[in-house]
Amino acid sequence: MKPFLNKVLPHPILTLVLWGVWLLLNNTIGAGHIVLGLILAIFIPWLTSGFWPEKVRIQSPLTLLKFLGVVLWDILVANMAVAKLILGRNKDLNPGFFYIDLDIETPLGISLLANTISLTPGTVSCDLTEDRKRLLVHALHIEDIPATIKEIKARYEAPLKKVFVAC
Amino acid sequence: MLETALLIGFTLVSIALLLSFLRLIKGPDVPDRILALDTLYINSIALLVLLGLYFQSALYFEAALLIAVMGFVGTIGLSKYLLRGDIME
Amino acid sequence: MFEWILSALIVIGAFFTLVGSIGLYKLPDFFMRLHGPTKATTLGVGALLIASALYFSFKTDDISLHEVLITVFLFITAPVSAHLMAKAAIHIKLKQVDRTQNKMK
Amino acid sequence: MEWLISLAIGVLTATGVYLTLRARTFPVVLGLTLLAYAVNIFLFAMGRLTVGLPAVIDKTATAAQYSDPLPQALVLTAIVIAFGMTAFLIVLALKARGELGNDHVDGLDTESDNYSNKEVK
Amino acid sequence: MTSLTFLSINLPIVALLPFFGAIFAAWASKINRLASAWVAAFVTILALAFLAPSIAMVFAGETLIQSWTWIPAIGLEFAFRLDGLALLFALLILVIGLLVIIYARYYLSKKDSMGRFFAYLLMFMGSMLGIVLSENLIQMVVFWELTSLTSFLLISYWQYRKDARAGARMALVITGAGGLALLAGVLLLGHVVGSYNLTDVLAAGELIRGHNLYLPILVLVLLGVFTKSAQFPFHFWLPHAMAAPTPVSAYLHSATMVKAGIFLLARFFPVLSGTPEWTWLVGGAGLITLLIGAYTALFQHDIKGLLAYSTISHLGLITLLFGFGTQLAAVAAIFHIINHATFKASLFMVAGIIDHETGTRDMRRINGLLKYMPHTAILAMIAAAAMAGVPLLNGFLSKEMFFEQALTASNSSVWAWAVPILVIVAAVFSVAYSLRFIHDVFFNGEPVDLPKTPHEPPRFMKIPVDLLVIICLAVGIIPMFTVAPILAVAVAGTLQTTPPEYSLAIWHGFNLPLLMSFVALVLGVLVYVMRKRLFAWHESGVAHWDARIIFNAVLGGLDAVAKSITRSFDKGSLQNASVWVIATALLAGFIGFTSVSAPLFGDRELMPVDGVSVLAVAILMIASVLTLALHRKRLISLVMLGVVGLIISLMFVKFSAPDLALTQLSVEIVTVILLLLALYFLPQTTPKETCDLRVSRDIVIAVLSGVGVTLLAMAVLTRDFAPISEFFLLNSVPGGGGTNVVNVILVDFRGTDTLGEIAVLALAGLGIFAMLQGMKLHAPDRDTGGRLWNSDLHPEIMQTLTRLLLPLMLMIAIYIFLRGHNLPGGGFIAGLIAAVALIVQYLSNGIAWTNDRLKFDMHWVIGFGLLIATATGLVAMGLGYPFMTTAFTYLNWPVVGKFEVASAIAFDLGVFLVVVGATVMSLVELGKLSNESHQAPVKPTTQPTTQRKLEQEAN
Amino acid sequence: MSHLVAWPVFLPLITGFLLILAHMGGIRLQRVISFLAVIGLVLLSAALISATSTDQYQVYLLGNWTAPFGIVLVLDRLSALMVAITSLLAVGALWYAMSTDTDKKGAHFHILFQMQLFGLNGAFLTGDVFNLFVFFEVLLLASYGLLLHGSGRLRTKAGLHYVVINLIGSTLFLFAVGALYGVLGTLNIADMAAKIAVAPQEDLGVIAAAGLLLLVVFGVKAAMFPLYLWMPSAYANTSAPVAALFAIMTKVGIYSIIRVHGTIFGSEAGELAYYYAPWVLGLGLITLLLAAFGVVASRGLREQVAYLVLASVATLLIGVGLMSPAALSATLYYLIHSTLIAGAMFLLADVILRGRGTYEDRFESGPSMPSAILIGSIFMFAAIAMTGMPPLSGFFGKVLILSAALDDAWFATIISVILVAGLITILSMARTGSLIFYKVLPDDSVPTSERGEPLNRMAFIAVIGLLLASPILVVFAQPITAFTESAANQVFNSATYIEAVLSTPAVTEVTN
Ligand code: NA
Ligand code: NA
Repeated sequence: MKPFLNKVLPHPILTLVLWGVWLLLNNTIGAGHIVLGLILAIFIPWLTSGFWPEKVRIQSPLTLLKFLGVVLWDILVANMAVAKLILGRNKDLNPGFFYIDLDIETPLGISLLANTISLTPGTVSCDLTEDRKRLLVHALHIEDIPATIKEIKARYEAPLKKVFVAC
Repeated sequence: MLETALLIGFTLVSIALLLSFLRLIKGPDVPDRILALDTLYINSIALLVLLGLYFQSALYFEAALLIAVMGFVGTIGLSKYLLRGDIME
Repeated sequence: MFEWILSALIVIGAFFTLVGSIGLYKLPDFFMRLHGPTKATTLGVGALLIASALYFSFKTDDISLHEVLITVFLFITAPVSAHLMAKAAIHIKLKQVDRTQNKMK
Repeated sequence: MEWLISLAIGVLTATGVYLTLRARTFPVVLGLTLLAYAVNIFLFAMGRLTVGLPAVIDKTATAAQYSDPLPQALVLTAIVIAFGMTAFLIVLALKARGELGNDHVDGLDTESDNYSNKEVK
Repeated sequence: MTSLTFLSINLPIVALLPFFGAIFAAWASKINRLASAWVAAFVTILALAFLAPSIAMVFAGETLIQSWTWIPAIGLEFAFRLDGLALLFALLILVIGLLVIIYARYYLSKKDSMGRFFAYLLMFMGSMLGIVLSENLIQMVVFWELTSLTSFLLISYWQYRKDARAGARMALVITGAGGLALLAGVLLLGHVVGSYNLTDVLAAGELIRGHNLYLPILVLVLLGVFTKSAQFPFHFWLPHAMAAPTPVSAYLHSATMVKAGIFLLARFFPVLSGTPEWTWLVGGAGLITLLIGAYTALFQHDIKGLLAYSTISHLGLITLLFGFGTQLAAVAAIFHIINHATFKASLFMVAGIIDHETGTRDMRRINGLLKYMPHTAILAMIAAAAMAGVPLLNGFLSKEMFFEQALTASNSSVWAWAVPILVIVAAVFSVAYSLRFIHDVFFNGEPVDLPKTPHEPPRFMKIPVDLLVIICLAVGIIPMFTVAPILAVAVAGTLQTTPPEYSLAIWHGFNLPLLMSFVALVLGVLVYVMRKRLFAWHESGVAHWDARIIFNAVLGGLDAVAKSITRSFDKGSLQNASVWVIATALLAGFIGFTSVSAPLFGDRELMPVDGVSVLAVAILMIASVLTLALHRKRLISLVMLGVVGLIISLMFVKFSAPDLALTQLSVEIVTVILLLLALYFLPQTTPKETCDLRVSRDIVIAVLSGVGVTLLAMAVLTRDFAPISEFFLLNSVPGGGGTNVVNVILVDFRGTDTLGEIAVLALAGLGIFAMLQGMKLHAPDRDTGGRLWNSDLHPEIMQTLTRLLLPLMLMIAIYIFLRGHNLPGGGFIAGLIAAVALIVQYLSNGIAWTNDRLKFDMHWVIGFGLLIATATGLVAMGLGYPFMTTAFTYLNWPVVGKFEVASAIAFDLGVFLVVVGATVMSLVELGKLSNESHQAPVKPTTQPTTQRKLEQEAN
Repeated sequence: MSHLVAWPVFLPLITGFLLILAHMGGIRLQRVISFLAVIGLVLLSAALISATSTDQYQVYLLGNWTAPFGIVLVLDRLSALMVAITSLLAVGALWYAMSTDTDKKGAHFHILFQMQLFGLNGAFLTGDVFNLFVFFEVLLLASYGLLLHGSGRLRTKAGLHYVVINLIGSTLFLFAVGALYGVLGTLNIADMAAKIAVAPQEDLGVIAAAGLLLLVVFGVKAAMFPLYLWMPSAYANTSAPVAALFAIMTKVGIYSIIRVHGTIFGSEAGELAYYYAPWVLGLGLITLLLAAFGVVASRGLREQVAYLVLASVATLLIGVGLMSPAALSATLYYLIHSTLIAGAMFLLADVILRGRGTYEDRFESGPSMPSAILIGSIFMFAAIAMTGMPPLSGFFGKVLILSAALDDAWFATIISVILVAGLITILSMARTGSLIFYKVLPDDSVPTSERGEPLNRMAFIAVIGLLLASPILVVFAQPITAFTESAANQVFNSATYIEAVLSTPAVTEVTN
């Protein structure tokens, strides 16, 4: 049963997500689309399973939800801040680069961290070293680099590390 | 009310479009232009959403969705070109 | 009330879209310009999309949430784009404003 | 509005023609692409311009109010065909670059001679 | 009964028999070297036999006509005619042909191919027979040109000789050109008369001479005549044709080829003669030719050269006679045709014998042959005497008649005195060269340094000459019992009326013509005696006037002109070709519009402008101008092109074409990716152009094109129209089962367009695949800034997140696909999205990695796509409906509810597959190119390859 | 419901995708499929021709939508004739390609070949202008692939030019069709003709401009002056079977002028009736002269044959420009002749090229080739046919055209140009034959490595087979001209065409 299920549903979370996507796309929760969406949500992951070499397990869904909430909030705040910076005088800006040494190891985790950094306060992730140990970040306006690194690690990396575990 | 908001919306987004395009013209370097093009794509999504509201039609959604998709593909293609020359290897 | 929220969302969305482009236009170096579009614009478009979702959900019989998809999509892709552009810019050693800390060479 | 669109078509055509007449393959490809854009808008505009009423039938509009769907279908076909052609041309340009040694449309910066050249196979 | 049936088809048999015989002759040579000759002789005799039964009818005054319809549209009949004139010529052709065949069998050496020779000769004979036996004029032209072609083959028989090739080609060009002129003349003649049949044409002399096309007709026909019969100024080909084997010369230049023109003069004599134009043109050409030929003949050292110019001269004589335009002159002309054929054929044969026996034809080396070959010498002397017009020989009789005509026929002219004098001058030279031929060859001391020791030729090689010389004598002595009957019918056939009174007696008493003959003989001898001085004078000047120089100059000029025109127009330059096409299009549009008086613009109400549109269009225009302005920096130009594409999609959205917007967006990006893939192998910049003139010319053309297109667009947009589209809007739902009319048009109303379109796409993919097989290009290892490429092949973050996007994008593709029938979307767009989804994987994960996971061969995807699309159409055919007829129905399933099933969806699925297959195939094949090209050049080895290692681990 | 009209279009398409699916199955399987399909097409064309024995048009409503809304296929004598010529040519070309292994020189030869036929037959049968555009694109893209098949430096260059010029042509096509739609509101040829007949005067300017623009497009395909510059090197540098098949490509342009212009701007078009014809005539005359010069100036046999093809196309243009049923009938007769003989000539040029070793087809003395007498005789035969010398079909074709020209005001010019150009080509071909077959280098002066290969007798069958068309055209001139005459009359009777297309009803109920 399990191997079979693994074959049919290689990525159950993905299936769920895609089912949702289908219903969103069609803007409906009609019966027909629920059936069709489910079929597709099973079929497509099966079809594309080869493209997901490493399995991802989400260990702590609650942490994930909390993390998403934090990020959404930060995006809002970040935007206000960035808007202010942009509309202010260029001269007042203090841009800079810094590296973040990564603890997180799963590719998905690293990628999501990089994404989060880019979406949130005044930072854009610019490069990942080839050993995947350090992430280069550019900040639009930064005063205290170590503090920022610390905050990023605590606020984003920690929960992500907790959620995405390689298996 | 909504009319006015839409009018303001159109105006702001149009200016955004214009500014992005000006950056595209100015460059000065290729990455600046790629970034400007990417921004133009995103501005266009905004414009389409406004248009959908204006015409009260849901038919603009797919175009907006596709702009998001295609803009992304274009941008990574161009960036990869700068990085590697060979974008498909 | 609904109209007010809607109108506010539209104006806010358009405003942030504009801010992104202003950033793109006026900031002095590529890496700084990168911040505008990736953040402000994303949020701006997000707000507009929410306005659209609200509008179509309430104006028509059906709910309309598919706008969420675009938002999610942008949240996934915009940082990737930015990341790659920045990587490319570093690779070709684009100039940064002099006051940049830890300048990349 | 018609003038605006016509002008746009005209500008696309003019730039397309100019680039098509260039001596290197890459600008020629760009030129032909611009020309394809021009003719697509032209063909599309031939159904006249309609704002806000795509030809998707619902009960609210009469036939006369919809945009003309026929040119749209034609343009769709034309876009796809132009895409196929462009793709082919691009690869051909590469082939030419490989076989002729440069990217000049005539293969050589000077005149080439079909028959005087013995080693040509 | 059988004989009657046979008699109604014998003429085409006579004409065509030699052609079939030619095949046998060629084939027979494989069995036995000489078999061809026997076949040829047999065929000739057979043709004579087929002709024989009709001879009596002609002598009875009948004209035989045998015809079948062929191309009624132009009045071309397969029609043959036998009257006196035709009979005379047919007999000459066949009889002399037979003699030449016998002669040639001995003449040709072992290394000459008999099969080819006799095949050519028979084909030539057939062509000649065709000319003289044709009732239909077009058919006659056919045979006329065939003589040009076959004579080309005969003259170039010794193809390894340069003079043979040149002579053959000259003959072909001159006589072929004349043939084309004749064709034109015949066409006009037919146009005037309303028929190409000789019977009708001959009956319409009055009409033709009075028609305002008379002069063109005359000139064109005469061009045919003069070229074929070597009349001035076209006479020069004939001496060069002497490179042919002598039997060929004997045949072509006595009785046949050159006589074809004369035949035509005789044939059209009743129709075209009798006008001052005729007299001046025909008489003039004849007279000049007569003189030039006679004069030049004297100075030839080559025996055949002498005979050739003599032939020219005698042909001039005959032409001049026809030119006189009187009936009696025509009689004389016909008589001389017979005589010339006999003596000239025998003389050529003698020349051949001499050549054969001595190995040379140079009269300066050949001397005193009388004692080596007395028999031949006697024959030659008699024949030459006939040529000189010595009494008791046939040549004398016709020459007398000629003198008489020269005296009487030109009485009316102011130049009356000139003609007889010039005629005598020619006769003098004629005597002189005949004398030279006899004296210089058979007497005049000992031969000089001959390659062979001459002796009499084989017995049978002389028999033809014997026969011909006997005819010369017989006609000369007893004309009334020999030539008279055939001459009478020939004259009747020529004049198409009862012949005039004439006398063939050898003695007409002492009269002016006799005196002229005497004077000519005496002066001729005198001239020959004084030849040394004359030779010196000739060699110093006139000898170098050769029309061949002019001919070659004309051909050379044609060559030069042709080359310069061709090379200056067809430069092998694409830019040049494109400019012509675009400029022509501009001109066509302009001319088209101005050819009708109509206003440029209509009065349709225009749509108001809004700010956003102005801004968008402004960006579009600036971006497109910048694409141009920055085109030398290719990548930036490409980015600008991206803007253009984006704005166009926005325009499509704004103007109610969501499907177009979706397609445009997808195509745009795929194109950009393609261009990026290609740009990698191309120079990153375009060099500055050096030619300012070209740039400004192109700017002018570009601006004009822009203006033209703008005006054209406005011209249409300011007018109202009533399109057929209302039908689609009304029938889309009830007839096509879909609310998205654009999609229903694509998959239903105009599904065949779509089928063609996916065929194009499939072909593009396959064509690209085929093109890229084995292609290798230099892959640069650093960018334009000189930097090595970044070592990170597939940036991690891009890799991870785009993999996440794959199922999402596929979902979107399916969504777009399924809704297409009712809402914007459909197979195309879905296909493009799916393709882009895959391409993104290739971009971020590399080709090897992605291909490992994508097991489909894109060939199959394309093939199945086409299969499904076509099969959908074919199903309808099975049900008795036309191809591509669609059907749809609504099903109501539990849980799922009511939904539509349309065959158009299946069609759209085919479209989807082809789009995916072709797009992915094109891009991936192109991508592979670099991988293959990478192998040789340096990889950035200076940097760590952690990424690649990780890659391998992951796999 | 007879589907006869549709099969010539769909048979090659089906074969095409079967070949795609069978592309792993090896060349032998592909050859069998491909050749059977072509033979099938020949049989189909015979059926098509016999189906046109009455004056009826066969109108096939694709998708069961009536004209002008759906796309129709229209079979009349003209289209049947074009399909038949194409099939015959295809048999010869394919046979040659297989006998010489040309089809192995690159990927997908047979697929491209069949798709080319799909495009061609579609173009000949469609009754819709935009659909014509689509089929044009199909046949063009297939031709691009075929042209480049096997590759080579000059071939690539010629291919690039060919593709770019045709892309410009396609753009013009869309401009023209767009403008016509914008004014007339329809795409069906018959319907356009009907609408022009009642179009208001003030619209005629745009229509006339679009019509001439369309003429330029067809002129590019037909290789009309000054639009033919793509043509000589494209034909000269591609592989022989492809060049042979391309003999029909220029005729697509000719056909389109006859069909589209002849119908839309036909006798019903009022002020615009045949307004384009003088241009076709005039440009045809110029083309003919330039083609004749090109024949003289050619540097090799294949280039020369290409210019000869150009000359034949020019002659056809003159015939079309004369705009009379007699002239059109003559044109069609000449079209049959020139297409098949040109095909044979390209194959023959290749036979000669192979026989001359490293000297190829260049105009310089080379070694004597194996089987020189046989090849030389056939060359002479072909040259006679091609240059319009009697007694082969080229001559009769020309005479038919000349005869029709007599009624034209310009007859003197026309006759002079045709005859002079004919003479120039005769002169050149005589030189060519003489150079290649007569003026050979002595046997001992050419090393074995530079000598040619022995005659491929299997391949030679294709040459002879195609050349047989010429005597057949002469011997059976009566029935053939009767056919072309009725075809021409049918074309000139555009009112009947319009009526037939627009009145054909859809299938409403199927009775089995
Ligand atoms: Na690659
Ligand atoms: Na002598």
